[in-house]
Amino acid sequence: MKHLLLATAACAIGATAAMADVKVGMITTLSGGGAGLGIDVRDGFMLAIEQSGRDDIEVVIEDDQRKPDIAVQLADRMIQSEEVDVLTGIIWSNLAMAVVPSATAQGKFYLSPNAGPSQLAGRGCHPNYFNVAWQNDNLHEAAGAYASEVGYSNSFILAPNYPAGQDALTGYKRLFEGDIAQETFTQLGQTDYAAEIAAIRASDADSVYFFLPGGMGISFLKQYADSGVDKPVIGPAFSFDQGILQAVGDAALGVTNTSQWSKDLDNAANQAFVESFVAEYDRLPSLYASQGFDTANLLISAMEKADVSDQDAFRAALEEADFDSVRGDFRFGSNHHPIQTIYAREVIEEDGVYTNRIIGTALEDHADVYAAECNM
Amino acid sequence: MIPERLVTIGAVAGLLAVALGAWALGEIFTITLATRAAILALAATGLNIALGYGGLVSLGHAAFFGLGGYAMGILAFHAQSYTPLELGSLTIEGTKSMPVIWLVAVCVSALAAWVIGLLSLRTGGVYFIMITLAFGQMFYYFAISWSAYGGEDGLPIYLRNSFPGVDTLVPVQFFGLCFAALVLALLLSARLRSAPLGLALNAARQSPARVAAVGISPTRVKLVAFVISGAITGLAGALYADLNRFVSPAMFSWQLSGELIVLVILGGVGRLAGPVIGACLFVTLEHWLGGLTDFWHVWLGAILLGVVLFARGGIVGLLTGKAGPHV
Amino acid sequence: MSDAVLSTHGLRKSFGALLATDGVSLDLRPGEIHAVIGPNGAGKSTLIAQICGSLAPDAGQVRLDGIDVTAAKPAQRARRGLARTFQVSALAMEDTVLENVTLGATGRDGGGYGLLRRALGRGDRHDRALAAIDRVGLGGVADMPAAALSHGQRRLLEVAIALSLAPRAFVMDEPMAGLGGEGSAELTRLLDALRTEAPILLVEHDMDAVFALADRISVLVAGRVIASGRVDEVRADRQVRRAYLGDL
Amino acid sequence: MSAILLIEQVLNGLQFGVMLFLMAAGLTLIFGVMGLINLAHGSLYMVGAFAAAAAAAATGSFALALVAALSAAALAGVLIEVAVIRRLYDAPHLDQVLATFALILVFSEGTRWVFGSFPLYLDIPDALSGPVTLPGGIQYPLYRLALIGVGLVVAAGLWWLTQRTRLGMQIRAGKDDREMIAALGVDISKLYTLVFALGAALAGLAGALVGAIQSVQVGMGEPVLILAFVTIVIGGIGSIKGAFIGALLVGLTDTLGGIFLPLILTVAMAPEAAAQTGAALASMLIYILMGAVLVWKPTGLFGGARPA
Repeated sequence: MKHLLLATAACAIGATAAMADVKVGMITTLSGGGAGLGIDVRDGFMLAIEQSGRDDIEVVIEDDQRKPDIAVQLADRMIQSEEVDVLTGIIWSNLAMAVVPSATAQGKFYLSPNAGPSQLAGRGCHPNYFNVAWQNDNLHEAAGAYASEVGYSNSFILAPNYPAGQDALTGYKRLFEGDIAQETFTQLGQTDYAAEIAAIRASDADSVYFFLPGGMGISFLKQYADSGVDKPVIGPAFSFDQGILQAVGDAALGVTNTSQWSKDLDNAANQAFVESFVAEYDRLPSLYASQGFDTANLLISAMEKADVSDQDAFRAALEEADFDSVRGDFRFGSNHHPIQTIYAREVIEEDGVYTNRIIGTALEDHADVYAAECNM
Repeated sequence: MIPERLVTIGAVAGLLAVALGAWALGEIFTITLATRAAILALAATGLNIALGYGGLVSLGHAAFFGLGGYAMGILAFHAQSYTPLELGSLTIEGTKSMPVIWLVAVCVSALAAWVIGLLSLRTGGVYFIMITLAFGQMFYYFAISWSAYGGEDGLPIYLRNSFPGVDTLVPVQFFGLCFAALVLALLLSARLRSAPLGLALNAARQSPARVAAVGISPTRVKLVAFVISGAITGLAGALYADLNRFVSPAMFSWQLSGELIVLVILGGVGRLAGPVIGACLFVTLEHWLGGLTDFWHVWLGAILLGVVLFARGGIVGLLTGKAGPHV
Repeated sequence: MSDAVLSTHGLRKSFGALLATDGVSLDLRPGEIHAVIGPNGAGKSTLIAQICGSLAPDAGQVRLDGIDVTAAKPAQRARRGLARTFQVSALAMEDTVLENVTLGATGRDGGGYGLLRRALGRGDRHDRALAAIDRVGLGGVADMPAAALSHGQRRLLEVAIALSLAPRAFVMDEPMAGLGGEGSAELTRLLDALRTEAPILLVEHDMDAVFALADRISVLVAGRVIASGRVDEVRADRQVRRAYLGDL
Repeated sequence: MSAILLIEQVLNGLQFGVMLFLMAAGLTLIFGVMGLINLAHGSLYMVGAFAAAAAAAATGSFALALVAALSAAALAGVLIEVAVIRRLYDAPHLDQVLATFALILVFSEGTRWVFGSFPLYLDIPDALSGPVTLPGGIQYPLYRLALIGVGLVVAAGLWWLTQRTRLGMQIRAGKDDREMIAALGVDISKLYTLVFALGAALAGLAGALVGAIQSVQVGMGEPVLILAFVTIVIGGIGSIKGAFIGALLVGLTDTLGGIFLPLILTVAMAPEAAAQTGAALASMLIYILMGAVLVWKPTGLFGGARPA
């Protein structure tokens, strides 16, 4: 077991542990496809814990292999056998849906560093569930809003045919004021987009919106750039993140994407975070790393105010979100999802490395639409 | 060397002892692991009928596992959302009752096994392997894009389904149910092996022409076995979904089909105890190796290669000192 | 001809340009052994495959007990009482002699798909299987796997399985193949006695056995029956001597 | 839908098909000659792509990347043939399935061990980037045209190799009669290693060529492997010609089905529902095609007799 025990031996004997130790179970994707995201969340999270200097947090990290059944099994083990207080780490919505409802029903806190499925924001919300990243629709809504703002009036939109893809297109359409030239669902895991690109070329759209996470986005962007079609492209940050950009290369240059965080965000917490992350891991932090970092800091801020064994007090402390988020202002809405500003970024090349810079604000203090359905 | 009967009884009793021991010690998670092993053993027991007795190398058994899982998921989903399932003019109420869900899971997977078997048994050998694999993938892709039941996200069931007289939320009681299902399946498997159907199936694996020459259609025998096999694996799928309180397209994935074969081979192909021992070993390996290294699949692959190249009888073969049926 | 147990009428089968059987008509009457002989490549195997149902003829008919079974599958023909042996032993090698023969007894009465009873052990099928095993003289090795038998014993096991079907007719494809003198003699005695159970269509290369056993002989050359009749008639036939026996 | 778009989509289907052929040809050759079912063929595809990406990153040359892909995949092929595969030629299919399944585990996790979990970068060479205008005003990426060309050249080369050369004669003889070929004094085990390496190199080439327009990542081989299986089941296992026809059928069905099904469904449904349902059905289309072929011809379009 890959226990990362931060509690030192001296502390374990612990003469003066005023408050009980907090045991955190992190279930995230560390192997197989998509492992890069989990590794970033983990590294961001652990960096914050390390910087806090606290020795009363124990983190148990396990790899879910991006398989829902493994994730459920790990959650069972952490709850039944390790007796953790807080769970976190899951990257993918489908894994979150498999783990979160039963974990919160068993009285554990769950802090989501990435996935934000709509069910958990709306009718399926839970007092012990906090999302520190975004509700899944947020970045898509921002993209729709930004597309309208810069004057696009007719979009070709595409996403894989699975719930997150369907939510993505719904999210984009929600705040986009123009027309939709065509709405296309691709296969999940599809690697060749020649057919879709041909349809884009033939359409009268003035812009393209796509949500194709992971390798799908890499394939799409490379093929799109090579096709000679020159309609401007917008996407959510996922396809333009630090980890993935190097694989896309030139094809991504100049593409607009929406994100609640960027490494050039001008606040002290962020500058310190970027600097220390590079120093610690010798690579630029990604969106996911920033989310992991914020998640850990949220947890630490709550620990400073309340004991985890007093659930109500601890929950109230979490709700306050009294920490310096690397994305600037951050607070929770009534459904424990972020209310935050979402920016538009552009892909640039900087010292031979592909990265993003902020070019505008897409949505100010944006909350998700599901909060109204949530009765806690 | 140990007689096979003793190995079988030992394996089943061992699994029970682990679960009961863990219960006595309050090690709830070990019970969960034992339950997982029992369910995987059940699925592999189903596969063993096709693979071990009939020599049908099915690389698509995840299709039945997934169908069983979705039978549970869909019925429970409609029950927990109080919306009936509309199939054309037919209206079906959802249910949270395990016996009903199991019946549906068994029937649906048997039906699918019949259709897939009918098509893939038109040919044999390597065609059979690829065709079962391809049909498994077809279900996988369909499940991913079928958004009504969660698609790729899968379908969570918030409360475990109910069984009369049992509190299924108590881990050891749910283990009891799964263990009982496993024992019943093993009894059925043993009965099948010694029944005329088993005799004919076993002979059809070795010499289809011989079986036809004595008035038994080898294709029909294999089809019947494939259907029974699929039905048992489907039941396991329904239980697995209940264990995780969650179904997803991952249950249809071809890696899972491959893992089911691995379970059977590790334990001993065509042996009654093979799937049980294989499943226990697999769960243990996954738990321990997975704890030692992120790259445990490399070592699993190495172990598997070793078994295939040097220990064809699997664990049961080593224990009994007898080579099993040649598949 | 109406009393023939098994008959073929104008069986024709071609593979591309090669005409493997060309209008073969034969019959098998109660109580007789009817031998089919011919040089290699004469179409004997193709003929047997068509009679037993593993190959569909291009034209012609196969009748069993007067009923047209041309469209029936091998298993259906076996259930109607057509018992065959194979040129190369087709046995369940991992299974015991008793299991192999019990399978025959089980298949004949359509019980091969049963789940409720035990395959082995007491009962009518068991008795029939044991009787067939004793009849061919394999009683001492009934519990040995077929793989452990000698070649000669496997040939006998083939016959025992056919016998366990309580057949209306036997079709035997070179049962003497690979047997030494003693083995041939033993099998010849056995087949001689079997003709009272059911008539035998015997395809055989061993001429000693053929002349010792056959009531009638048909000679197949290049897919055609060039002569058919009593042993002495065929022996005397000039066409046969020239085409076939001449090169013996 | 305009004629131009239709032609473009047909070209896309064709390009997908010929790349699939590179995979399927190796699989079917290996099965045809050695009777081996190789699940790890997708891993060789991945090895080719990774080798190409690594070589391109080191040298900046796409040509060298292709050389690296071919040699790395062929080398990996020889390695596993000598270490594992040759023990399996006379083994039952089950053993072959398991051992090559084990190889997938080793290759996938091993690659992740060496290259990490992030996708690698591999780009189209400058000389082939960008679109060209075809007669009729069709804009089409030059690189994809090149892929079609490479695929057709490889297909012709394979035909020439198997039908017109001494090696091909040995391959065809080895397919029918191992003893005969051994009696002729040909070292059968060398021949097998050579054929396996050839199949592996073809897979590696496909991986590198496709990797330039897709993402180079662990697990990229398995979806292609399954499509290649569908291809050779349709074409008839062991037949190169069948693999070619099958690959084109699968490529065209998959591409055109994904385009037309949602359009056809809009007649009966709302656009969004049609898009979703159409995509769901399109993902099943090639399997339905496979089922239909099997009902009609159980051993595939160009398959031989019923396999044992």
